[in-house]
Parts: sequence; structure tokens; C-alpha cells
Amino acid sequence: MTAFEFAEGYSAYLLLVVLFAIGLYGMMMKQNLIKKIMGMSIVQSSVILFFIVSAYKDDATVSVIDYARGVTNPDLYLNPLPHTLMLTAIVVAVVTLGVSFALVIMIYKRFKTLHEPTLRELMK
Amino acid sequence: MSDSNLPLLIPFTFLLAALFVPLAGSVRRWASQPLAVAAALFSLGCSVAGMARVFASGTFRHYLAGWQPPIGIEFVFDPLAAFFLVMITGVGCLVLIYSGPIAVEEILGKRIGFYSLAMLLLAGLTGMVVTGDLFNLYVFLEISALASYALIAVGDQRAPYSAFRYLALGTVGASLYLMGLAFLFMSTGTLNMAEMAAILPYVNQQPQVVVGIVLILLGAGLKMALFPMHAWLPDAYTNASSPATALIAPIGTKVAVYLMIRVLIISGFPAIITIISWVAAVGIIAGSILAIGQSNLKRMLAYSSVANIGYIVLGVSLANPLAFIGAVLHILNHALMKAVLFMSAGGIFSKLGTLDIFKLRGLPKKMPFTTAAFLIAVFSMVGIPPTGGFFSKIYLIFGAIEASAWVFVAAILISTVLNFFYFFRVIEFSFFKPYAKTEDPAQEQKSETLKMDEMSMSMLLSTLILAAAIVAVGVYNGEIVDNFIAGAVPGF
Amino acid sequence: MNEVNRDLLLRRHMEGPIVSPIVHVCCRGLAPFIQITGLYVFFHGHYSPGGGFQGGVLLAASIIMLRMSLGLADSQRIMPNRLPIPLAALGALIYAGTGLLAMLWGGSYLDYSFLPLPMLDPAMLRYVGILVIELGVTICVMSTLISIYDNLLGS
Amino acid sequence: MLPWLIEVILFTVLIVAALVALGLRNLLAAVVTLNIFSFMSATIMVKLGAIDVAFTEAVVGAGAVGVINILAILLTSRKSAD
Amino acid sequence: MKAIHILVLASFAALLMVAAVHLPRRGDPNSPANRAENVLKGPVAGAYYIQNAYLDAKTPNMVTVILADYRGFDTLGETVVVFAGGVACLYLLRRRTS
Repeated sequence: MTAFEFAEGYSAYLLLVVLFAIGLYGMMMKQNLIKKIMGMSIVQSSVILFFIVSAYKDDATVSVIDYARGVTNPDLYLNPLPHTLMLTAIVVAVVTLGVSFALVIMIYKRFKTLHEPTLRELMK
Repeated sequence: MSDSNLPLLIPFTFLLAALFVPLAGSVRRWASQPLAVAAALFSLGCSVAGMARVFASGTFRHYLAGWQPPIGIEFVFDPLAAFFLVMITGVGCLVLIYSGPIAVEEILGKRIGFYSLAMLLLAGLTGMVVTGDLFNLYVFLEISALASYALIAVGDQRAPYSAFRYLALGTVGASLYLMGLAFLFMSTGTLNMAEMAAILPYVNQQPQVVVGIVLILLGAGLKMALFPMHAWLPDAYTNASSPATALIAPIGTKVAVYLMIRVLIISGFPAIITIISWVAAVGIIAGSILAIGQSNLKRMLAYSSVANIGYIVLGVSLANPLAFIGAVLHILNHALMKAVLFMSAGGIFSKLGTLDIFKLRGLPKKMPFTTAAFLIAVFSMVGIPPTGGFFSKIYLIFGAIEASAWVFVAAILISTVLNFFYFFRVIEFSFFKPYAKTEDPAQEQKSETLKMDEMSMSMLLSTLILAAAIVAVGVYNGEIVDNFIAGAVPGF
Repeated sequence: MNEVNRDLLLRRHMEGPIVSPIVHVCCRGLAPFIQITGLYVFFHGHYSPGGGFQGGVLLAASIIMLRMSLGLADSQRIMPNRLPIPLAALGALIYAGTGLLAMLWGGSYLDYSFLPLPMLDPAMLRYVGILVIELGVTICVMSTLISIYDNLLGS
Repeated sequence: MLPWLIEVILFTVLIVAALVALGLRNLLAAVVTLNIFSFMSATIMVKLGAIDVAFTEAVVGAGAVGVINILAILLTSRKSAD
Repeated sequence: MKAIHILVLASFAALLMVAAVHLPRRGDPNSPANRAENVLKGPVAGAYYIQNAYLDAKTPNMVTVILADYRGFDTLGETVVVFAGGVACLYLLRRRTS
């Protein structure tokens, strides 16, 4: 395998792993709770994109029937299964985001801060 | 409707109840609890019927939408699932009966939401147990997770922050699970558990499969609060309201253990189980030591949960039949014990107004029946013979001996001694401390004029039933193992 | 700065329409088009990208836009505050009930080819069944998103 | 030309958007950057042929997440310490 | 402390990268998830959906058919997740009545 082919086949995976790590970095290192939530949605996006990349096929079209192509050869269409799974995952991500903002608003109402070290102090 | 609808009916009843509780609750506020209890009872009946059928005629499946896997999703009712389902619905049902009066006290005006979320939690947990599809499992995981975030967030002043930490770690766990699932899906091309178990041997030693399994196990470890990843658990259990803790603590983390067992069975117990068993052994000791340092009763129980999860994971990861039986029996025991302990802690908090271990004086006089139930659970926790905890620990120790892992035997024994220490403090301060020497004379006056002041009838009754169940599990442990668990042991 | 923002936001929502007539008219004019788009996306999900969830989000977006511009009091006529959660339960019930109907008529759960509609072959029954459950999803998603917005604002 | 190179460029923009969103101290600006992030991921999905998912991501990013994000920031604090 | 976190994170990312380069390459029509027959000679879900979605439900958009029919229970779960989010927000933020 040449370096060129390697880049074509695997660059997307590697970049998405980097994105995953960036999201985790945001969740671990950032001290503001809203920043943590942003890290969370970055992590979820990277997983979603990972599945989407896995559904790609060379020379295939989108998974809506093209009557000129017919449906006998599955190589002509993208794999629709990961797309479907990720629709569900996106919905789950959005709802988790809503609940986390509800929690953040509750925390802010009680402690008037979203800065994590301060919150830890207040918890003691 | 035929019999093979049973696996569907169990989560589905909870889903339907979760939808009907807000509708009924907006008409009659009190209607929410009876509806929830009725749904749990119906599911318990379905679980028992399904269990009878499993042990009469073997595993059966329900193909959703009529599509056979791998095209569609299937629900599988096998011996292990049956065991977990009966445990979850039984404990859940009793906790829901218990929660009636205390929910009025602690989460007044939010009862409709509480019962709707409790139904969603149980739907998610039972669905995770019964499903045979790895992505469907993720959906159920998120249902139960969302419900438990919300349930934990209502409690004392600090509850929202601990719920937020749980949410952050839980979402990372779910994302790791999904990432691992992506790796496995891309290298096997299927999401169905049975089919994946058949395909994995063809690709087993490849790095992407190993990493995928590790990611899934990491996600499950975060969800079950395995020792180094337990950061969310103590705060969450301490700060949440009593009914929420009593509902989540016994069964919430166990289903993550079930997920781990499933993944290990699918992947044929790969070599990483050695690492897992060491982590679990460290967790046993560390959880017990951390529990000794606590003065809040609920917090102490939370750390003891961390230690007990270590026992269970150790038993699973030793990968021999005896240890596996011990782990599964300990899951049942721990669910019963933690339910009793947290339920009586809720009762103690509502009557004494404190959970500080050093202020529990006079407890046996004031609440004799609660104390009796509490003591039975403590005996089981420490491992005193007629109770269930003794026998599951014996199985675990025999399993460790069979694997000739003497370090783990030592870990279990040391942790038993530590268990004895931290529970003995509670007993000491509630039974044997003299009434003198308090800084607060008003408090003194109050505890001197002790009269019997028990929990209300439904709370007490469900607590006592569970305490009796602990003894029953101990007395009939041979029958339980032979009839219900032996069929669930995978081939090692 | 922050407190001022917050007060402004809340006052606008509690008391009535905001000052600028341009924003007011634009939002009122735009909302029906968004709603039509949402309905189109929902009904056209069989033939092109789209479906229940996307349609539901678009419908919710139009109503949230009206809430932002008209204020909470005036937009009550479009979607009262108490309605969303029962409506969401109803949406999920439409979905669950369709599946249950199929099960009661002898099939597996959610097997639309067993739906009790006469004179349709199984494939057409599935077509209809998909439309019905997408309707449930639309209702549920729309009302839940509105409910989340209301609750975040009214807390 | 090289179709996958377009993807790499889009992914790079995505990563930069994520880093900027995490780095900005003004949370409102960070939220706007996160909307760019969401839009970029929708674009990548279109490039990879996942039109349904791209449509959902775009609708959600513009219609739901953006509104909820901004609402939450207006109701809490707009400044971040890091 | 910060350095240790970043080190852990970097090694985690490195582990994932090592695993990722062993995955089937992007766009491979013969990867296990994309081909029509698996190693056990059974059908693979993705190819089955492509070939049969229109025949089974008269719907050209395969994703819709999978979403609502083949894997309909996932979507029911998704709807329930949405409902759970709504109830959770209500439970958390609605002021106590009575």
C-alpha cells in the first residue's frame, strides 16, 4: 500500500479519532460546565461521523432508489444501515444536551456560578 | 398474542405506563403511584411466566416486526436474562410500593414526573437485559440513563451538580460503548449478538476487534462505577432523594454488569479478563477502605456498592463456573441488600432527620423493625452464615481457589474484615453508645424521650419482605443455584 | 450585562410582543412557511430525505420562533403551556399503539403487514404503517422540543 | 481531482472549529463556533452521501441545539474562566 | 496533574489510531458491513436492505424503511428517549406546586 492509498483509506478515521480525543480533552480539562457540554457534543459528533464514514462505498450513490440503476447490485448504493443508526444517535445526543442544560440552569440558580473548582468548594 | 410475546411485554409495559402516568396524573394526582406499581406487578408476572417457560423448554425469542435477525431486532429470553428480569422487576416493584409515602415527603409536587421517570428507568433496564441487538441496547441504555440523571438531580442542595457529573461520565461511557460498537460493526458487519458471537472467532485476534471490546468494557465500567471510574457514584447516591436512591442503587449498576457479562460471552472471554480481575480486586479493597472513612450513612453505603461491584466483576472475570455462579448470586444478594439498606436509610432519615452515623443513638428503640431489617442486610453484607451474602462469597472464594488465584482469595477475606469494621460502627453507635455526653442538650432531650415511631406500613412491609428474601436466598441457595443459575453459566 | 439580558428576555416573554414591528411581522410571516416546510418534510419522508423527526423539529422551530417574537403570553393561543407533555405522550402512544394493534391482529410487534386495513397488500400496509408512526414521531418531537424550551425559559 | 482531499480539508476545518469553540472565553462566540462545527459536520455527511443524517444534523443544529444553547447561556453566565 | 491527563488522553488516542488503521479502508465495497454475504454464508443487513426495501414497503428511501420498519423498535426507543427528555426537563425545572 502506498502512502497515498493509505491516506485515502484511513485519513478520515484518524482525524475522527483526533476529534474524539479533543472532545474528551474538553470534558476533562475545561472548568466551565457549558464548555464541558460542548466537549460532550463534540465527542458524540465524532462517533456519529465515524459510523457515517464506515457506510461509504466507492462509486456508490445515496440510498434512495435510482430506477435507472435497479436494486440487484448492492455495491451501487451506500450502506443505509449506519445512516439509520446515526439518526437515532443524533436524536439521543440532542435530548441529552437538553437535559444537561436543564441541570446547568438548576446549578446556576443555586450557586450562581458554573466554574467547577468554585462549585467543588461550595460543595464541601 | 402468543407466549413468545413475553420478552417484549416486559419493557413494553413499562414504556406504556411511562406514557400513561402523566396522562392519569394530570387528572388525579394520586393515581400515579398505583399505576406504576400495577405496571411493575404485571411485568413481574410476565418475567416469572417467562422464567417458567425458559426452564421448561429453553430459550425463546421474539422477532420484532417479524424480521428475523440480522435483518431485524430480536428479543431473547434466555436463563441469564430471566434471572435478571425477575430480579429487576421484583426489586423495582417493592421499591415502588415503598416509595409512596416517602415520595410525598421528599419530592412533593413532582410525583407525576418521578413515577413517569421511574417507569422509563425500569423500561430501559429491562430492555437492556432482554434485547438481542447491540444498537438497540444502546437506545435502552440511553433511556435508563436519562431517567436516572433526572431522578438523581432532585434531592438536596448539591444534587444537580452530582447529577451533572453523572451525566458527563455516563455520556462518555455511552460514547465509548458506541465507538466500540462501531469497531465491532465494521469488522463483523452485524449488530446481532448471537451472530456476532458466531463471526468473532474468524476475526478474533485482530487489534481493531480487541480495542472495540476494550472500549465497550470501558463504557460498561463507567456505567457500573468500577473502581477507578467510580467518581460519580458516591455523590450521586448521597445527594439524591431517598426513593430515587432506593430505586437506582440496587438495580441501576447491575445492568451494566449484565452488559459486561454479555460482551464477554460474545467475545469468548478474551485475554483482557486478567486485567479486569486485578482492577476488580483493587476495587474491592479500595471501596471498603473508602467506606470506613465516611460518616454519612448513605455515602458509606455508596462506597460499599463500589466494593461489591468489585466482587461481582471479579467473579465474572475469573472465568470459571463456580466464580460465575458466585458473581450472579452476588448480584441478586447485593440488589436485595442494597435495597434494604437504602430503604431503611430513607426511613431513618425521614424519622430521625439525620444520616450521620454518630447520631443514630436510640435507633433500635425508636424503629425496631427497620433496625431488624437493617441488621439482616448488614449480616448478609459482612457474610454471616444464614444470610445470602455468606454463600455468594463462599462461591466466589471457591472460584478463586479453583483458578488458584490466592491474591483474590486474600482480597475477598480482607474486604470481609473491613466490611465488618464499617458496619460495626453503625451498630455500635445505634445500640451500645450511652446516652450521655452530647453537646446539644435539645437533641439530647429528644433522643431521651424515645417512643416507637416506625416508618409507615407500606414502607415497612416492603422493606421486611426484602429482608426476608435475603434470608430466603441464604437458606435456599442450593436450590436457586441448581435451578436458576446453573442453566445460565456459559461454557468456558 | 448578563442580568440585564436575562431580565429583558424574561420581560419580553412574560409581557407581550417585542418593540420592533419588523421582527414581529417577519416572524409572523415566516412561521407558516416553516410549518409548511415541516409538513412537506414529514409527508415526503418516503421519497426523499426527511421524515418524522426532521419535520417535528421544523414545526417546533416555527413555534419557538413565534414564542421568541410574540412573547409567551400571545403565543399561548398557538400552543398552550400545559399541552406539550400530554401531546408528547399521545405521539408516542400513536407509535406504540400501531405496533400493539399489529400484535393484537396476530403478527409480531410493529409488523405493519398485519394492520387491520382491508384491501391493501402487505407492502402497501407497511407504507401506510410507516406514515402513521412517523406522524406519532412528529407530534412527540414537536411538543417535546417546545416543552424543553418552555421549561428552560420558565424555570 | 482528489475527492478525498476535499474531505480531509473539511475534517480539518471541523477540528479547528472544535478547538476554537473549546478555547473561546466568550461563551456566545463559542456557541456560534459550535454551530459552525455542526454545519461542517452536516457538509461532511453530504459529501459522504448520508443525506438523511445531514438533513437531520442541519435541522437540529439550526433549529433546536442553537436555540437551546443560546437560551441556556442567556439564562446563566456568558463568560468562561478558561 | 494536567500533563498526566494529557498523556493519558494522547495514549488513548494512539491506541484508537493503531486499531483504526486495521479497520477496512474507507470506501471498501467488500468490507464485512458492506458486502452481501458474511463469512457464515448468511445475509448481511446492509445489502439486504438495499435489495429488498422497495419490494417490502413500496418506499424508495431505504433509510425511512429501515428506520420505521426493519428496525422500528429502535425508533420507538428514540421516541421514548425524546419523551424522557421532555419529562426530565419538566421534572427538573417546573417549580413545586402545592
